[in-house]
Amino acid sequence: MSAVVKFENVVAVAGSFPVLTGVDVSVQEGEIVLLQGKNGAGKTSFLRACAGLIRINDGSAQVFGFDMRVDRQAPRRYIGLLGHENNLYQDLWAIEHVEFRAVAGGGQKSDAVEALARVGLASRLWSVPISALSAGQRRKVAIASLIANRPRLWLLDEPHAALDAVSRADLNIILKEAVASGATVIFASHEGVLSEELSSRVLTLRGGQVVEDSGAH
Amino acid sequence: MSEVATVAIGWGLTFVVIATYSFWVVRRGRTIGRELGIGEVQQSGQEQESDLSADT
Amino acid sequence: MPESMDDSKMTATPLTRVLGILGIVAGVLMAVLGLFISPPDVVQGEAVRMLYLHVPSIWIAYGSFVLTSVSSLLFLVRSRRREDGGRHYDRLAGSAAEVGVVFTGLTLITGMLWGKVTWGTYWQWDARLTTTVLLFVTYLGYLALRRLPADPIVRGRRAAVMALISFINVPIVHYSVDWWRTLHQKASLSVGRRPEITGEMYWTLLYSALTVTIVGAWLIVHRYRVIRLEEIRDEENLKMLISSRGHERPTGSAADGEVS
Amino acid sequence: MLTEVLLLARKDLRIERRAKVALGQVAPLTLLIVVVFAFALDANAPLLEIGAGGLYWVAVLYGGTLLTQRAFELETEGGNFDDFRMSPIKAHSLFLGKSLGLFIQICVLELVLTPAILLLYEVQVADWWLLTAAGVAGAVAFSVCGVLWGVMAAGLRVRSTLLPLLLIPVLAPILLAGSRAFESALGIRVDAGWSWTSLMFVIAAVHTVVGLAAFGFLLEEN
Repeated sequence: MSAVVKFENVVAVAGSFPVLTGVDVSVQEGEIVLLQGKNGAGKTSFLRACAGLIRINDGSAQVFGFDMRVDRQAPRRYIGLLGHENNLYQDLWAIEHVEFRAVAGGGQKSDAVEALARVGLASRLWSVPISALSAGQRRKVAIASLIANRPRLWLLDEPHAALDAVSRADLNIILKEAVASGATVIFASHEGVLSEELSSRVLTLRGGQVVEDSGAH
Repeated sequence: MSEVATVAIGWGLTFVVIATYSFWVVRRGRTIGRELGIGEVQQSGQEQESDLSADT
Repeated sequence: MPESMDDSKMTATPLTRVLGILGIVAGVLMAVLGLFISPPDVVQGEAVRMLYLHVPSIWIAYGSFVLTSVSSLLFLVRSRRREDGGRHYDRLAGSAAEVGVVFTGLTLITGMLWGKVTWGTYWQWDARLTTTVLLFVTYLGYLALRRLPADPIVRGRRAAVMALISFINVPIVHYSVDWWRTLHQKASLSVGRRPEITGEMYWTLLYSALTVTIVGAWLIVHRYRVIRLEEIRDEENLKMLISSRGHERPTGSAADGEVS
Repeated sequence: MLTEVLLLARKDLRIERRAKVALGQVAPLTLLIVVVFAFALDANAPLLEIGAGGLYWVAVLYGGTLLTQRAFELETEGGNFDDFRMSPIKAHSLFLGKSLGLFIQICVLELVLTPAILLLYEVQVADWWLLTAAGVAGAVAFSVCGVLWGVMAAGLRVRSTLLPLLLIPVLAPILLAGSRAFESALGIRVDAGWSWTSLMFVIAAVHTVVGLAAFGFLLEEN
């Protein structure tokens, strides 16, 4: 097993606000890591730092072995990020959006069909503008966009939000399948039981640091 | 407007603009310097200079 | 005077203090020379005295913008190689651009007044005036971009790219405006009326250029140091924030806002 | 790379076809401007005829700035280009794809505006080829500049006010060249219409080179 994410004393600043103030953590391949903590504890920033979307000001950070202070772009092609916001084009149809994301990610249009079917979005909703979908359905479209890209590292910010009970359980199955085929998952969540059932390890963040680690090596 | 008046206005405006800008720059430096506590050190001795000089 | 000496202590060093005093003395001398001693022009009369301000101002303005572009380029090169390198180039770019904008503004004011006397109108759609006004607006935009809060390196790089693009754009603007005016010139007012600058007038102009250069340099140095001070302040604040965030109590504190 | 460019442009145009912002909002707005100019100039026919070329390009400038803003708003709605930064699409393709999408929308805008000035300002076309070439040249130059500066402002909070400030000084030469070329094409002035048109192509070329060089950088830094 190799370390997918390896952070040592990572400090990151967004604007003029220190979002990470010294994160020490290492995540191995095949782990499902749950990030816990209050709003503003640094969960989203930690995910974005893993994705190479924010600059690391101090410390050392490696993702898939790439030094994130030298090249933040290199590991991105292995990573799928699901943000707070769904990043959807409101005026496109669900299928068009997922097709676009699939092709833009280097895949095929057919991946989109598969992915939408996998998240269980009713096929009559595929050709409806995303702006006409419910919050839960939009979340599914965003998750489908991710599935279509088959990432090796899944970074999910509140993936269960807006989903109903059945879909949540279904998402957990999707993630477990992904991990079974060699992926790694890091996700932030407020949902207690469901997340803990999914995760193999829990990190608690506070003030931009990891203060508790259930699976410290 | 006579030629002389126009010339006088031009020179006057230029000097006022430069003086105002210089004053603004110096005062801004002074304000921030005081916030940082550099000012207190400065007041004690004339020969003490801000450590910024090393920077240029 | 003692009051302003005291003021300048914050961003002054002995060298710049000498430079500043030199600037003031030279400025007074320049006014005496330009306004009283040098003779009026045969063609332009008293209006020629405006040129002693106008011409050096645009020199300094152009010089500052060149300085901005060069240091922006150096900053891009340096900060790429080393993540936190070359910040002084960024500061230099910012301070030079601001001083450049001030002197471009002065060029426009003096140019318009000069035009009023010589051409009988404040504004001619003359190639140089038009280019200058566009330059003025472009660098105002640059300064606006610099003012936006962001990570210093990110902001510096963004501003540097804009400075370089703007600089590439200057010849395009100049060329098209120039061409426009030469195609449509109707018995131009400016052609053939340029005064012969010789003798005392020549020396006065040269001396004015030197004076304005001193003043410009003094301003750039001080503005540079003020930017440095601003950065130190921001860094101090940041350090404080980092340490206070690191020690947040479990119950949460004031700094517990949603930022991500 | 070409497939990526087309993919992106097609995506933007598909969104436009659904949302109809360019055709349904911006085009009518610029038409309104053309009408309002007539109010401002007291419906003075000779004056409007002389000014037709210039007023046309002022309207394009305004509409084009709005379209540029729109083109980047739809990307930043959900997050600052995060998905593009995460995807393996090259910054070059993104620059060209966005430019192509914007170019086509500006062309549509011009197609709406041209008959409007012909009818409302009572001008005659002296040279259709020149009119077409100048329109295309202006649209190319505009879209390239717009995308280059649009991405610079995209990540910033005050983009809706900052973008026009940054963009319009850069667009000024295009406005100048376009207006002169149109005046020539409309037979208002007889001079170097083709040279002005080529100047716009040169401006487009310069900004394309700069855009290709700087876009990756700008995308990453905002």
